[in-house]
Amino acid sequence: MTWSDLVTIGPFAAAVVLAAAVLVVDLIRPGARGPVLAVSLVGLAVIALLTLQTGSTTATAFDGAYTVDALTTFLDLLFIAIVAMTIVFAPDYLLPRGLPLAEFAVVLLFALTGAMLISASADLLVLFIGLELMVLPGYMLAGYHKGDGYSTEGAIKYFLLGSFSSAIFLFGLAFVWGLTGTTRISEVSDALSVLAAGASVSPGLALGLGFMSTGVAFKIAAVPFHYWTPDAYQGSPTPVTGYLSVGPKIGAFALILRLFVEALGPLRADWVQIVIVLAVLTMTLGNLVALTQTNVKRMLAYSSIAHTGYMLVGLAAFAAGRLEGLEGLLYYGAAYSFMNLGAFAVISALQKRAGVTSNLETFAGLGRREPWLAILMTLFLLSLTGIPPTAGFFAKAYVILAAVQASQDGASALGTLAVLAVLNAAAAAFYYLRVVVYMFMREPQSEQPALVHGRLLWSGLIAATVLTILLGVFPGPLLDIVGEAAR
Amino acid sequence: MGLADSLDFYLVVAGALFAIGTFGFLARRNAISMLMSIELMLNAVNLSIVAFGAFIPSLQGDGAVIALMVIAVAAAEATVGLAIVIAIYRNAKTPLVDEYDHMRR
Amino acid sequence: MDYDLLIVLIPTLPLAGFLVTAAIGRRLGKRAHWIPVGAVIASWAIAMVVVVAAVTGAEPFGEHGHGVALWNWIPAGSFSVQAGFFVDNLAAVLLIVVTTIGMLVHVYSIGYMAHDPGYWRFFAYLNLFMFSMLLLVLGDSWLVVFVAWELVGLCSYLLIGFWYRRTSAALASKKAFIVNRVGDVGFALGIIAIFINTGTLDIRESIGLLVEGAASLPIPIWIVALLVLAGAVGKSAQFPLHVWLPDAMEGPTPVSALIHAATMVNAGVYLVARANLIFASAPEVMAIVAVIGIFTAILAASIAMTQVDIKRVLAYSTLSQLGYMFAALGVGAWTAAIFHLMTHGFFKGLLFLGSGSVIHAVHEEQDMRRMGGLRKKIPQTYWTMLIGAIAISGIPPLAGFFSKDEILGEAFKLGFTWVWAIGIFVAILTAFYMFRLIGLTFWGESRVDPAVEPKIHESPAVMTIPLWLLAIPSVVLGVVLTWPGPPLGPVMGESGVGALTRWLEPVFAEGLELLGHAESEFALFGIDGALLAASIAVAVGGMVAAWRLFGVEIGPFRGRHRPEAVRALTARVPFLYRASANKWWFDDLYHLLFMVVGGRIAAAAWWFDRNVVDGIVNGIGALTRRTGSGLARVQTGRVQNYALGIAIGLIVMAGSYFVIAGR
Amino acid sequence: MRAWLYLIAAAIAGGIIATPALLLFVLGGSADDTLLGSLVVLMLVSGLAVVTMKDIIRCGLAMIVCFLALAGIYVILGAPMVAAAQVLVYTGAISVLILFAIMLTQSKAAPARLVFQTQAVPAAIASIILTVLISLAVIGTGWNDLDHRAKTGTEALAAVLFDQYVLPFEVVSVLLLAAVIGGVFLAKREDVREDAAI
Amino acid sequence: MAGLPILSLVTFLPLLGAIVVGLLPARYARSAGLAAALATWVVSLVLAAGFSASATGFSFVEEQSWIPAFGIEYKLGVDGLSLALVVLTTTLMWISILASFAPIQTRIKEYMISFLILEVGMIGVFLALDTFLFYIFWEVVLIPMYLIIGIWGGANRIYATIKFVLYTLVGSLLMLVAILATAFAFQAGHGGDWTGAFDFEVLRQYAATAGFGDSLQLLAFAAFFLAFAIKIPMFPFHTWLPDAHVEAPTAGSVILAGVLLKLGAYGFIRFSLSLYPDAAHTYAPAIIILSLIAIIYGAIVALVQPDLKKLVAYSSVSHMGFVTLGIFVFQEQGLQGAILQMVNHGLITGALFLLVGVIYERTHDRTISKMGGLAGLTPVYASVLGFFVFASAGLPGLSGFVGEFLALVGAFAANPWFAAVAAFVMILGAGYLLWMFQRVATGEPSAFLLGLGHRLTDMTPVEVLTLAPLAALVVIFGLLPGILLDLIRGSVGTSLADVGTGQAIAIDPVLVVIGLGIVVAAVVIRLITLRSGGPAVETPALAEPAS
Repeated sequence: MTWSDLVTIGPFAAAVVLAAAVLVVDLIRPGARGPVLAVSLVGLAVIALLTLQTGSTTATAFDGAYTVDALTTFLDLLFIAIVAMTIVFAPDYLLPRGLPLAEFAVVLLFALTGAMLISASADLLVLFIGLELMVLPGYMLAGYHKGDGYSTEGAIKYFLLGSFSSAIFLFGLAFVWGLTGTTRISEVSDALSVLAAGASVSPGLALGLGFMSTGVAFKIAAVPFHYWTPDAYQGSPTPVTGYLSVGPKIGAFALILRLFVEALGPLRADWVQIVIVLAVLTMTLGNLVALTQTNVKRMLAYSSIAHTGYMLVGLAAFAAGRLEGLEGLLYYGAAYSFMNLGAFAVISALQKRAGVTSNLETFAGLGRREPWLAILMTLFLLSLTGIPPTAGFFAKAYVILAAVQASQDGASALGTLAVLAVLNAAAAAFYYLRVVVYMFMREPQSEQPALVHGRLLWSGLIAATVLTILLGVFPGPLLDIVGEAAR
Repeated sequence: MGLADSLDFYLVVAGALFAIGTFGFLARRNAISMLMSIELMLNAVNLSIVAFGAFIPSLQGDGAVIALMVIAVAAAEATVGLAIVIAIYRNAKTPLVDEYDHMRR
Repeated sequence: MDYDLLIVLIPTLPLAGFLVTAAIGRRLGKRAHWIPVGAVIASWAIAMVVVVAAVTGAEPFGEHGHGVALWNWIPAGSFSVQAGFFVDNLAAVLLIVVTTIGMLVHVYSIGYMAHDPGYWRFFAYLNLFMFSMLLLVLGDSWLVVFVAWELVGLCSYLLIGFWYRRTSAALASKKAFIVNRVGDVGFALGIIAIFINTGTLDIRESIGLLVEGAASLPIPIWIVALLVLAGAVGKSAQFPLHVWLPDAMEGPTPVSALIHAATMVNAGVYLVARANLIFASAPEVMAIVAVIGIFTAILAASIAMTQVDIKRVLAYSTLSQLGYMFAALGVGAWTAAIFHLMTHGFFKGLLFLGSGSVIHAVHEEQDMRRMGGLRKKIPQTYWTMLIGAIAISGIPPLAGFFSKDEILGEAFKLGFTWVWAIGIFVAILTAFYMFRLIGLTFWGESRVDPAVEPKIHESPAVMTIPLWLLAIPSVVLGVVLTWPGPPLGPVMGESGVGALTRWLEPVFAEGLELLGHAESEFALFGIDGALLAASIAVAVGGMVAAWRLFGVEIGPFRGRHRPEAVRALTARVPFLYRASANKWWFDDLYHLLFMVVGGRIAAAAWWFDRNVVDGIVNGIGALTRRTGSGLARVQTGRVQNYALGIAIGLIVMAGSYFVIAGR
Repeated sequence: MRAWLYLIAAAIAGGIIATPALLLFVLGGSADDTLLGSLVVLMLVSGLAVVTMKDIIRCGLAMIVCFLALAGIYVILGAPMVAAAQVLVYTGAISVLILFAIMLTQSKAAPARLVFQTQAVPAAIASIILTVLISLAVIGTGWNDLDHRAKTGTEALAAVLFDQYVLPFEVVSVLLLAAVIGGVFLAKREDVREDAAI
Repeated sequence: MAGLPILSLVTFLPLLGAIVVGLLPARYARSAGLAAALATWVVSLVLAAGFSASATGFSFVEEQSWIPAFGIEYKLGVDGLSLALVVLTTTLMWISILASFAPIQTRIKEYMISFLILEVGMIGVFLALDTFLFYIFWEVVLIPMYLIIGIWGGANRIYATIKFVLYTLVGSLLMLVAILATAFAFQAGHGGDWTGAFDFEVLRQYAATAGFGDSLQLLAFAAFFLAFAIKIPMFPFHTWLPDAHVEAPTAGSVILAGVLLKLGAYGFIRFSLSLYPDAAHTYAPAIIILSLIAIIYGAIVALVQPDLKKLVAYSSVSHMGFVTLGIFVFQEQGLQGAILQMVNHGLITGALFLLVGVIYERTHDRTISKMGGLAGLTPVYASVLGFFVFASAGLPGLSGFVGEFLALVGAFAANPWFAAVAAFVMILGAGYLLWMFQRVATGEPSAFLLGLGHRLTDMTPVEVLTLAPLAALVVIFGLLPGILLDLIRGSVGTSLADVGTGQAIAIDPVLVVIGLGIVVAAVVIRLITLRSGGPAVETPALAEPAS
């Protein structure tokens, strides 16, 4: 390994160091949250700067195992933002429950390293390890409220199914290695393009594809591999849920970009059909089941499944030959992250008082008790619904546009997909707006004194709000970025 | 040529072991049994990887390395998994996973 | 003299009167009538000036009248409606009737409505009506006429329902408006058809174009004629839209006199006369007009025989007289129709105002069975009404005789013998029911409620004077308008025919040519004499018959009311009696058809809306949610189930890849 | 008394393992084949034992056997390093860990109750189908392979590891670190307030 | 006015107002809200004053690149049509805000903010010249109305408001797909250049010259149609309307009927006709049939409504049927009539809802059968009600008549039977309106009303103030429709030029038979269920049952 290698992986390395540093800080000043927050947030800022700095040029390191390009930079920044927001939202929820902040931050930072590794990996083994490095902390975070039955239940379900899917994924990966004889993504795709150019795909490869698709579909919580999502999300501590609903999901999509789009690119024609089917199932089931939920966290879990479906629409459009699909996917990822984090932040803010459930009743009359929280929540929900002028709307419009284009290129299935997507969006409006109904059109059962929320939380919420609105009203800049990242 | 020299044989064995693991994972109720099943599956994968390493020219050596990595990953998973099992056992007072069904629908 | 201004003033004065009264009338209280009455009198005076100018063919009227353009009401591209007035001799004739009777009714109302809380409101409405009616007469664009057409309907609605606390009045007013609307739909479509055909809405221009291009029109001219006729039938309450007029008697009596006898109900006749060329070029429609007219005449007359409400008798008599007019229009005797329109306007107005005076005298009692012997108590009313009765019965030399005889004579001479025959029979009935009315009301011994008896008194001068003023034309108008020679001749300009014929000659000449009706010479000792004799005979016959049954007390003639004979007679023809008494069950029929069945249909439609149209919508929603909760069942909460699901998914996935790869 | 049973069991097991080996030997397979055959059988049988036996402790022991057999196969496949790691990490670390976990989590009631999920049968069917699928795929695929196994010497391994796979190697350490930290946090007993709300 | 972006000003002034209201303490909310609305109104009048009817195309165009990646622009422009509707909006807006002073007592601040944001959306829809921008404003309208119905509505408000939103969303989202598809078709037609792909004027040109592909036209038009038809609402997509109206607060109903329903019709005229002319001609007969059904059906159903608001709501369905009828016969008169009808319906129905609100304020009841004799108790109210009842019944001389009549002329030109069927509503309309008026205003005062005693006061000056302008406009537009006709001449001309004047349309008798079949079926089913005791419905009475 050379110095240039170190420079290239700078951000990643920095993330690892930061995790360790936070650990040390906690050893020095046990239980003090000020330093932890300060160190981690400042550190994240530094990492972000590093990322921007290194990301300015594409470079590869470790003889092609690690590569930095626009996509990496975009994803890394997104991950950093997600983690930062999660850390910002966490204290208000953790402290009343006597949960330490330091370990939380550390584990989260490890997850960050994993995600960054995925986004930068040019080697399938690195990709796999990165994936594990991203999800293992996820399991722990899910069970972070270890004294709580629900939290641990969610954690073990998440863990068991997660590692099950990892095994499946790995098995598929092994077959791909066996058939291509290499782990380097570029070489894999070369070898595959040779294969694909030749006769039909060999059964072994098909098997490998099947296993890998299953594993990945599980990670992004696509139907019918979504079962873990509702339980894990509902059980986890709310800030964690917020993180789980975006971090690992985006990470998994990053994996898809590296693995399917790049490594398995030559086999597009084969896997696009699967993606279309998955998209339909995922959108529809997610929304339909969400209609019947009375617990907002669980409802948002199902809604996150539905959003996976929308992103898959973008992926399908890309696979059908439209670069806009990929751009749409990335844009959607960013928009979705911020609005969803915002929504969960509001919930965890409400749950600051330990013992408060996330059932719909909690929201009754919120418009009276805490108007600002209610208004922000409404904004996030509208954005999730896809009402302009919000980020969610533009993201949806983007993927739908891509789908429409693809359909007019001849992939008529994509047209149906687009229509299904909008019909789903309409149905989704019902359950999102139901929360609004509770907040503004129902009276609270019990008049509780309004809570005081940390300045940190507010700043985080404001950040999420601003982003949600900006991405909706002035999508221009981000469009250029994703455009850059997509190619 | 003998079995020992046929890649297919190893792969089929690996597949069988993988299937066994799957069965265990689907059928056992005890959290730890499920954990063990997963270990079986991972080992099945390892077997296939090592077999590839032995037979696919361009994977000479790589296979072994990958296998080592996978072992490490498996170890990490086991650690976390067992920790979670212990944690939930404290709350639910039972190792039987199908009784952790407070969250459903 | 600037006639344009005068013409514009004729309708605008009442309009101004309406606006002012509506605005401040409430505060004026009992003085509220000054402005409206003043306005109407002024507009009458101006109208007379204009009329004289018009009928004497002074400039700028000349032969074919003079128009005043106001503003472009609807400038919708090719569809442009010029709001404007037009006065020709026909309009002039109508002006005479409308303004004169209108003025008198206004004056009369000062007395009649004196004690009504809605005094000011009444006069406001009356003025609004005058405006609308004059607009109808003067309008020179089909659409303007249609506006007036609807406005008079509105006024009729407002005035019938004037005593809104009476549910019967409210219902009657609504009925009148809606039934009229039925006709109006036809009229509106007719107007559109005219526009589609000719591309213009100017009455004269469009008629001209229609007639010359009659052969090649997008919409056949007979359809146009029928549609216009529908409007006329509605407004003039001809069968089958006659049901609203009798109920309209719920309104105050002056209203009945003005709107439902003398002016508005004549609008239909006026419309057909205006469009005479259209009808002339659609002979089959002419026949329909005749049938409708004469049928209405006999139908209404038959009903009038047995009604006991004094105003309803007059109402049905109005129907039947309008029937005469339509019959005349149908046979092409347009002049006769307009002639009868004028005379009838006066004597029917007189009769209604008289009946109002009677009702007033016996304290709002309208049932003739509780009247009788009022001759002494209210002599002026008695005499004036007697004049009216004689006039309508067609006894020479009163006005009714001339006009009615002209209709019948023309019908006969133009070959519509059946019209003549029925007409003659109706004449008998007319004389009969009129003198039944007189007899029951004024002659014989009083059947008035003893409590009221002593308080009966003659109406004030403000009411009786109009009666007399109406009685005069009822007597002389016939002679005046038909007298060919001196002394009137010179006044009206020399010629063989009467004044009215000559006035209307330019209006109808073309139409008569189209029909090929030659102006036949009047032969006193020929066919005309015979017809004359016949009409006089039947009139007298009807009169005498009435006297025999209901008594009489005129100078030498003496007879007493013989109820038993009446009963015997009705017993002889029980069906006819019940039919007449129940107005041939038309109200019941319509109620069944439109209210009961229609209501059911509407209810069905609403049910359909809630349960089918909306049901589908809600059904989709419910279905979605049920599917959702069904799918939620998959989420059992047990990891192994999830795992199995994943495993199956894995197998399917791998399998499908095999399939895809296989291809 | 019980000891006898163990002996009988061992005998049966030995028989099961020996027969195919002998068979292969008789059929004239190479020594490798024989050894491999017996190891494979041992591995699969013990694997089955892991997922089927009632007493979870025995499951754990069976798993150790299974892993050892696998290590043997690695050796035959010419990957002694992997075999070593297998023995060290699995039998040395993971299995022991699991056994400890078993000790910690065995409530007296547990073994008494039903071992299998109600869905054992569909599970079996699923896994059989899976086996078939994999086998078909494997057999149906022409692997561009040599017909002999290549041995990977230690230095070769090291070369690859520290040349191509240096990054994953280091990352794995991070992964383990993370796992340890998280594991410790989750497993260590603390009195955190119970909070039944979600 | 040179340089000053007056369109943006008129569009976003209410937003500014909303912010101000948000910052001020609640007790100023009313006055601030009214002030903002009035200011917007004034600006819109200034705009109208500065607008020259003779100008072709759009005036005061503001163009600002927004999302260059897709050539999406912030582009506003005004022509006669949109100007008329904007002024209608601003007028109704301050009227309805004034009308909510007394009724709305809770969360007045949020109320005003919702209304002002609603105004932003509505004006934006009328002014947007970029399809994407149009869609955004279109959706912006949704949420405030959702809140207005849901928060300040009646008992069943939540059902009503959710239904309203979902129903509208289904349509509008499909419209979004259509917008994108159109834009892409344009881009594909221009070698992948997005410039102008969402610019209405450019798209118009393209449609006029090259024209979009048939399949695209058919699909896109269908999507647009769904969105607009739901908004208008056309039969059979109308069922959200009665619910929404009944539950909405008075001012909400006023805006809903007065402006929101117009958005759909506006969309038809502006986009559907100009962008997809061929498809428009293809679909026209079907749409005309639906309009005729709506006209008659709405009137018939209105006949038996027990609730004043529902009655007016169904009358809206009937009246808006004239609008769609007028549009899709593709005749000059028809289109002019449709636009006039839009404006007049806005004024008259708005007024009727205000009047219902007035009586509801006093009685807290809208059941017709409980009313009666108001003419004696509250003469002013009764006469104003009567005035608007006749205006709504299309009395000539009042504004309602001209629009309907012109639409009829257009319909007659296309096919006399269309006009014949539509004209039938003159009777039905008079029927349900006068029957309602008779039951509410005439007769002896009902016990229910007498029971209210002194609480049943006549109209207050404020209420008169809210209705007087409407009445004045109704008369003015009745006597001088030229004001409007001159204003919209240009727009009508362009739209007709784009879509091409329609020829006479022959209707396949089979369709007619089917339609009649449906009606008959409904009646039969109903009569059957009637025997099995359906809800008793008051049947109208023309006259007292004959003796």
